[in-house]
Amino acid sequence: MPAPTTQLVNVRVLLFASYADRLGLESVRVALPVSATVADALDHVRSLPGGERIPPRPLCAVNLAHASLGTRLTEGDEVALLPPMAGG
Amino acid sequence: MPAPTTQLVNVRVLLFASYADRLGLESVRVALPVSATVADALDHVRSLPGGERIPPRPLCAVNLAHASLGTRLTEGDEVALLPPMAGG
Amino acid sequence: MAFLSATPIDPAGLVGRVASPAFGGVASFLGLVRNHHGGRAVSRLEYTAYGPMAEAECRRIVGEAESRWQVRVALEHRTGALEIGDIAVGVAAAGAHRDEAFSACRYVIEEVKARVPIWKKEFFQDGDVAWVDPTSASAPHEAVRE
Amino acid sequence: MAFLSATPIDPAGLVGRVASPAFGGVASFLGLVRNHHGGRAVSRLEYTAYGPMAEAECRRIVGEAESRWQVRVALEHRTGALEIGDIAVGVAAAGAHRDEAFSACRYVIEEVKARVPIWKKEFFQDGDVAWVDPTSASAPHEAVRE
Repeated sequence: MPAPTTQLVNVRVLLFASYADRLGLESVRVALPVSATVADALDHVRSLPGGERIPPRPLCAVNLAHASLGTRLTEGDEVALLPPMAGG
Repeated sequence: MPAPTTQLVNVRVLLFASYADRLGLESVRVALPVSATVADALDHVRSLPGGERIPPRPLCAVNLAHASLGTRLTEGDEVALLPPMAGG
Repeated sequence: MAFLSATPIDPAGLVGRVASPAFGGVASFLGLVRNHHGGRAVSRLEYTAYGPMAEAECRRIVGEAESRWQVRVALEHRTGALEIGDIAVGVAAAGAHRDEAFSACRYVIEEVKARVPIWKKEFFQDGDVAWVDPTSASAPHEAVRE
Repeated sequence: MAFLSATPIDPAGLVGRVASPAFGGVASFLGLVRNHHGGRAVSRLEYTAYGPMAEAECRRIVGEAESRWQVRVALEHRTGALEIGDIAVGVAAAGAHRDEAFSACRYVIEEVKARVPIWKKEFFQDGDVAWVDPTSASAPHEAVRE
């Protein structure tokens, strides 16, 4: 079956640790316009109840690698919003 | 018994590793004039057979601590001539 | 090889994985769970990770160290519940020279702290529970229950 | 506590001697017997020390590190015959912060190499035997039998 032609990109946004606690969410599915960026996915999450408690410029990742807010998203991307890390 | 009055200080000079090999000696007793220094003890050792193969300014120790060639010696001191160290 | 471990880290095992007859020096670092933080008594803690990314990021960091210096690096980070004194993270770097071993070891632990998505929830003796935020100097913790 | 040891060094034992619930980081260094030196294959080696001075100097070095940084330091150096891969020297430094632990560990190993009267005789696979002279760049070894 060919991939459906669409004007939207579907991505999954993961939240962790304090961010997950603040929204009571660990994962959100978001449909964004083509040419959307990480910043657009973030805007969506920050519009959810409790979302204002995510900082305006958190650390972000796309597909398991650090990414900037300007990174373009494509269908199926896994976006992650990362609180300040505390490993080690 | 009071310490004997003497015009000499008796010291022991220890040699290690390559220095001991070069002289075929690990320890030498030396009687030096009062106010003698480590340099005087070294001069004595370097005057022994094979002693010219001890460098003119080796690392030295007196009584288990690093010392300079100018260190004054007193009766019973243990002087050591130390080849380049290779610990670690 | 997994970099995240739900079971205790064995420091001798880390060293054994990098030691080789060609390498003269092994520098290592162990991060232990301290009994205090910000002047308050800690009783235990929990590490949670974004697992697949943490694995990928650890692999990248080790690869960077091994291409920048002539070293072999082992890295392991705990997840889950830890007690005081437990090893939270272990790094071992073997090199032909100690300078490289130290540099690589230090690089890896600094990059792990900066880049690997792992979070720490501290349980204080007074009953408080808080996520550790190393970037917040004035308020080192964010209370979990606000 | 003796700093020189005629029996194998146990890295876990070194770490255990310095680790404490107040300290968050342990940096350590192990110096291993390499199978080569100056491009030649080494089969084994022997360490000889000026024992009483080596003990005194190690004690001074550890004391210096412990007063300069907030750390606890363990140090052990082998004497006698060692095989390839054996641990020749081990240093562990525990501190409240990793910066101090790394600095102290590095300080101790550098000072040990510079100041502690220990000498190393290398037995090469080709049958040569030589005292190691780290200060001699052009001729790293002095043949024992000249």
